[in-house]
Amino acid sequence: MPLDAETVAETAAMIPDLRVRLGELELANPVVTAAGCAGAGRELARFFDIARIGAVVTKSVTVEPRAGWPAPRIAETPSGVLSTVGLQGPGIDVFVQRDLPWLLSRGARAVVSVAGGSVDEYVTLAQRLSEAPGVTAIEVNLSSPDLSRGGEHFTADPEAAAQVVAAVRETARSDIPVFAKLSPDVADLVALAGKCVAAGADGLALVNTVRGMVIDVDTMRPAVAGGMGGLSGPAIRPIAVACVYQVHAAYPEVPIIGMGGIGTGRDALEFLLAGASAVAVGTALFHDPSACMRVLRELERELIDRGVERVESLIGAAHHGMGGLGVAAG
Amino acid sequence: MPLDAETVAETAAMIPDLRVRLGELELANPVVTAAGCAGAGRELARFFDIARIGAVVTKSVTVEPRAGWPAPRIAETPSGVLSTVGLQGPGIDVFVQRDLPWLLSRGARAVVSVAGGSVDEYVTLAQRLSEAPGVTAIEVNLSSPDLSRGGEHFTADPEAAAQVVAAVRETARSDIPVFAKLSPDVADLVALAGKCVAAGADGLALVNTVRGMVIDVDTMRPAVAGGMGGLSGPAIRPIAVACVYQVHAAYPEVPIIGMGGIGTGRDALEFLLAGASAVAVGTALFHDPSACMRVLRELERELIDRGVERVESLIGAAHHGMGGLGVAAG
Amino acid sequence: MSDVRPVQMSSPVLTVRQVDAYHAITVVAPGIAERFRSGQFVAVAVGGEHSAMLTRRMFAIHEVKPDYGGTVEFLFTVRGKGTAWLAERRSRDLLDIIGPLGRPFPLPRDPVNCVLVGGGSGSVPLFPLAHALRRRGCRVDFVLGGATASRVFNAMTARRIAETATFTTDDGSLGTKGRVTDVLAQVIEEAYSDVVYACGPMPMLREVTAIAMHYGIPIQVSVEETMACGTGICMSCVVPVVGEDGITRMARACVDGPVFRGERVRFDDVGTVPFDALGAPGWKARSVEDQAREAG
Amino acid sequence: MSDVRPVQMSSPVLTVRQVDAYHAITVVAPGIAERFRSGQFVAVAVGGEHSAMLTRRMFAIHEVKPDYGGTVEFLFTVRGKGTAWLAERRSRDLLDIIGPLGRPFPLPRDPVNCVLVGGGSGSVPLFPLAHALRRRGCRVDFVLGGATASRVFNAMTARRIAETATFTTDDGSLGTKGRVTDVLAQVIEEAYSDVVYACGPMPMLREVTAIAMHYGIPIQVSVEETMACGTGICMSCVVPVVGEDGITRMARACVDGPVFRGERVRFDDVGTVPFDALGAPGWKARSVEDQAREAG
Ligand SMILES: Cc1cc2nc3c(=O)[nH]c(=O)nc-3n(C[C@H](O)[C@H](O)[C@H](O)COP(=O)(O)OP(=O)(O)OC[C@H]3O[C@@H](n4cnc5c(N)ncnc54)[C@H](O)[C@@H]3O)c2cc1C
Ligand SMILES: Cc1cc2nc3c(=O)[nH]c(=O)nc-3n(C[C@H](O)[C@H](O)[C@H](O)COP(=O)(O)OP(=O)(O)OC[C@H]3O[C@@H](n4cnc5c(N)ncnc54)[C@H](O)[C@@H]3O)c2cc1C
Ligand SMILES: Cc1cc2nc3c(=O)[nH]c(=O)nc-3n(C[C@H](O)[C@H](O)[C@H](O)COP(=O)(O)O)c2cc1C
Ligand SMILES: Cc1cc2nc3c(=O)[nH]c(=O)nc-3n(C[C@H](O)[C@H](O)[C@H](O)COP(=O)(O)O)c2cc1C
Ligand code: FES
Ligand code: FES
Repeated sequence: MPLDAETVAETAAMIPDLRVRLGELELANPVVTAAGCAGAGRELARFFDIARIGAVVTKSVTVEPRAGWPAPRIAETPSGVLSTVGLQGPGIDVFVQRDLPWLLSRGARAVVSVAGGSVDEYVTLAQRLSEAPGVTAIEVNLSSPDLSRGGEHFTADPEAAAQVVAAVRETARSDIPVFAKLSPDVADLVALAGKCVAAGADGLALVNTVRGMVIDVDTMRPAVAGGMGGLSGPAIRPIAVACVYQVHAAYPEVPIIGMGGIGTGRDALEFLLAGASAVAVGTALFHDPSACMRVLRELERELIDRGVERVESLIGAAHHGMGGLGVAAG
Repeated sequence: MPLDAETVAETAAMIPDLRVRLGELELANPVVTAAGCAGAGRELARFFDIARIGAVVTKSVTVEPRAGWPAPRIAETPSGVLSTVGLQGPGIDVFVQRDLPWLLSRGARAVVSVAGGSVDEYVTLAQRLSEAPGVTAIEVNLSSPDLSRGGEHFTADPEAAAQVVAAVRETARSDIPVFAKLSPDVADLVALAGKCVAAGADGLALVNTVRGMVIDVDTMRPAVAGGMGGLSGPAIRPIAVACVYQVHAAYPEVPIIGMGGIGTGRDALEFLLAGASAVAVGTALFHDPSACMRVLRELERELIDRGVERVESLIGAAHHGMGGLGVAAG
Repeated sequence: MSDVRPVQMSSPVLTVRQVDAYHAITVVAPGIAERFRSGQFVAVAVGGEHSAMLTRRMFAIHEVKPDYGGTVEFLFTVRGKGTAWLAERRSRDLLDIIGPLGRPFPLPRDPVNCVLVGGGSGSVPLFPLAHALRRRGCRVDFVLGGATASRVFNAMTARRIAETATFTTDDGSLGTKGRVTDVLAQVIEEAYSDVVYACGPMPMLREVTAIAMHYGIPIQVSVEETMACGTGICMSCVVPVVGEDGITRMARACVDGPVFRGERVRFDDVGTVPFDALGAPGWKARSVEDQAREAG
Repeated sequence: MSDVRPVQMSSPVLTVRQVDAYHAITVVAPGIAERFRSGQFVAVAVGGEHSAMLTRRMFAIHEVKPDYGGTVEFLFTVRGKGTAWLAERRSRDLLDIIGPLGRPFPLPRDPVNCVLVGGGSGSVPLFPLAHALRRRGCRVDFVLGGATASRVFNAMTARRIAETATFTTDDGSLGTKGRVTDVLAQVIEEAYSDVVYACGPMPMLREVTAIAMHYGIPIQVSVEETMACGTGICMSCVVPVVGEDGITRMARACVDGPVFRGERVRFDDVGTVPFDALGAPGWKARSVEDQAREAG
């Protein structure tokens, strides 16, 4: 017995369309990993099928291997963690030879995060990734110390950040989108975002960790080896949502990967409503290694409960006079 | 039977000296309330004796009465709250006639927080408070919209902030210390702090709330009427500790009232180690109206456990090569 | 602000039971029980000792009893994370609780006829009120509403205590199909009511107030505005209320209320700051006008 | 990284008991029990569903049993907020738990003589190891230490399983007054030990390694570095370890360990990044030197 049109329509309406477009980039769904919180996917693949999420965003890759900071590197804070890993990693050679092919062999989409100490290093990284097959996008981690300016982050100087973005965009293969990842610890995030877009960024990743410190009251010394660290997790979610909201308000056409404390489908929805087109799960993975899949399932459930057929219809909806844009009855 | 000298000494060592000096200002102990989280003390007096804490820092007083933002004004966030009260209050006349005398009648020390929309308003407030008897100190809330510059906070422009501080310092009676209260959402907190000190601030209060936003995923609208709000509570503690640490490192001689997520004696200790000479309890009071007294008791316990005789010996100790400065054996 | 000092305590859960669609928790809390007056509420900490939830959850006190030195019962439905956590509590668990909070229902001096109007969980504080009124010899009539029969709180008890008990449900599964305000006028007329007490959602309170004012009888409403502290310090629970001096102020529902005289609440302006409220943009203008009038 | 997939589950607590100075919790966790090999650990979420504590707490698995499809026992002392919360769990509570995690102790193919050295709670993983070794026909000798007698974990069981069991305490309340390293050499000599397994604090592991190397016998150590995730993604638990290629890397204790060959761990440099570690400032220089040597 063929189903009547109404039943077909109802059934289809039950399975929301999760595809999202970030400029030229189309993802099967909006949930990705946050850089540095998922390695290159190998550890998480023991807990869920990494091909089923939108993409794996890798730990920031550097030109040379990096040893990072000594332990202790992490301290727990209320609903957050403070960390100073210091970009430990094997360098671009090993990444391209070992990690990238492995990711692709698993059917995952690979967004590769890159970090350099100079414009030249970023250019080298963009070059190497353009030669390697299968890179879905490049995320430029700009919260990396600029060695030419005494180790200040690139984001501290919008001109320096824009220079990096421009160089990466020029070097990278034209079919590889470039996202600029920014930290909220800047004088004027909207202005910085604007500079990065003007310099050629195809999209933005917001936000990196927030500067913080924990002092161990027993040793009376800072709790992580780096002294200052980066705060992440649900504690910073309101800060991150504010950043996404403000930048989306200023540049509604620029795709944003939103992150900062996402741990549930409702959290993901909050970022989509604020204006993010994709959402990254970071610190939550430390607590629950399957968090990406759970967030995806929960998000789908939230959409079904609201009768939303296309996740894209919700992007930025908190900005609209009416909250219900694109939402079917219910 | 008279106690022998050793027993007397031991007993004395068991009760740490909690007095702290912030420049000319001496407080019986370092625990005070955070502005705007304790009204003018009346509500908390139902839960503990407000004369027993270092001081009551009042809700920011304005020249005219203010109605504030409409409801909803508060949203819960992980280990924090986001709020937009909008400085609701009765204005300086009622404060001086009703609230200040009441505070003094209870034997409390009154640190009066002031907020204005222009330099003139701050001057008026400083004048009125200098005429009123019994003001222990003035805290200048600089995270208030500057009406002459389109409502940007005074802290957004270090010159504007310094101008306010200078005007208040000039106007206020010379025996009333003036503290400048700063928000962490600034381009360069250390520079701003320096400007305020140069302009005559006798000390600093760090930090005010952090800009954030919560979107209600059911209504799809910002959860507080103001849209953006101020994030406070334990969630921001690492951010606040970092601010206190950095400013104390730059200006070790400037007294700091530290705050941001303090809810236990250990939290208070963390701020003292970072360089605060006094600590304010804010959001924790919403959860536990006796939090100030509990923090004070717990802090005393922490000092006893560490064999610390004078709380002042710990101020800034996390900066010293040796964490144990001034700490007796044990 | 009530002059009765509230207390904060760690109270053991005595019993957990289900009443209609509601979870009912009784805690041992002598200090709260002995101070309680009807209309007051408790503020409960949720999520346990290591909770990421900082704001307290408010619940009207349903009943206090002298057992175990004093017990307090409150009722709730699961609305969010806090009430979901509360619904999992078992007897002997400890709850961190503050109470009694808020301005209670004022009681009439004389044995008058009172109609008590409740919507959903808003009916809860009307039960201790009904008992208090009965003790004073008042006549009590109940008008209780809810979405469905199971949401109409404690219909059996209402029938037992009151002279009459009228029920309304949205779906007609109990009593009249419709809302409490559809039947209130008739009850007032038949019972010769002298005063109205109401608790429930703002739109209901607004209509109940209009009806009471139509009959020219006093109306006391208990409002539920979003609250975070319950003790008056966070300034989050504001409602525009007209004072005795005719000036509208943003009153705190937790300490200035939750019970207000109905005609004083500017229901049309709830969720806003009225232009002429004390300290709002239009207030200055108004007070200048007043001065001008006085001077003139 | 072990090739056995760990599982994450919500496990009911079966029993809670006290073993010497330790709290012992047994959970029903079939998936973890069946995969377990000695030396592995579990990562436990703490504070409940609404917890402000995000990082997991790691505990060595003490014992697995086939009951109820598979149970897992771990032991702990209260050190901070997380373990304080765990100590309050009761039977039937649910624990969110991941395991088995980490590289297990490698077992010898032949029935050799093994000495197992444990300090404090570090003794825990040595018990399942002892059983596994005994099943392979190995001789097992225990050397267990602690601050006081009650901190020496499971002395009775150690005596029962092992050929010999030697105890040390800081205060002399059990066995020899002193540290495990004071008696280890003698045990090795008397037992003709072929291999050493050790678990405990870093300074102890360092000395045990030195002794084993002195006797030229293999040494496997299990380290406890501060961990946050236990699954290898947060990069917090690093220890400088020399690889087979002679290069020092910042190895993750949770997936590359916690069991390492003792002589590979650069104990003197724990808590630092050695100058010549892969990617450290001095590494480049060294590799250039190597290239020069190779070229020359
Ligand atoms: C004076 C007063 C008495 C109340 N009495 C009862 C009662 O007897 N029975 C009952 O079922 N409910 C009552 N409520 C409503 C009850 O407080 C909320 O349902 C509860 O706080 C929801 O918490 P949650 O964590 O489940 O929801 P969430 O939505 O997760 O709560 C988030 C925040 O919003 C606040 N909040 C959410 N809804 C409300 C609301 N309707 N009113 C006030 N604050 C809210 C919470 O306190 C919390 O701070 C009363 C509210 C007030 C103000
Ligand atoms: C592989 C491994 C196995 C362990 N096995 C046992 C065991 O069998 N029995 C036992 O009693 N303890 C064991 N520990 C130590 C145990 O994990 C800590 O005592 C516990 O995490 C402390 O948590 P807390 O919340 O009480 O302390 P807190 O100090 O509040 O913890 C704060 C943070 O530091 C981490 N942390 C603190 N101390 C340690 C430590 N010594 N090692 C690792 N992380 C730490 C916590 O995981 C948490 O993230 C083991 C640790 C590791 C790494
Ligand atoms: C341990 C750790 C390591 C991180 N490493 C990187 C990194 O290599 N590159 C990067 O761009 N961001 C890095 N981040 C930032 C995250 O990608 C993310 O922006 C931030 O943690 C906020 O998201 P969350 O709250 O979900 O973790 C790291 C974060 C953490 C906690
Ligand atoms: C509801 C609320 C109202 C506040 N009002 C003021 C105020 O009037 N003036 C001011 O200087 N700070 C105000 N603050 C900021 C606090 O004084 C404090 O700086 C901040 O909340 C951080 O401390 P906490 O985490 O302990 O709350 C307010 C904070 C909150 C949450
Ligand atoms: S709830 Fe905090 S003032 Fe009313
Ligand atoms: S604990 Fe996270 S990598 Fe080892």
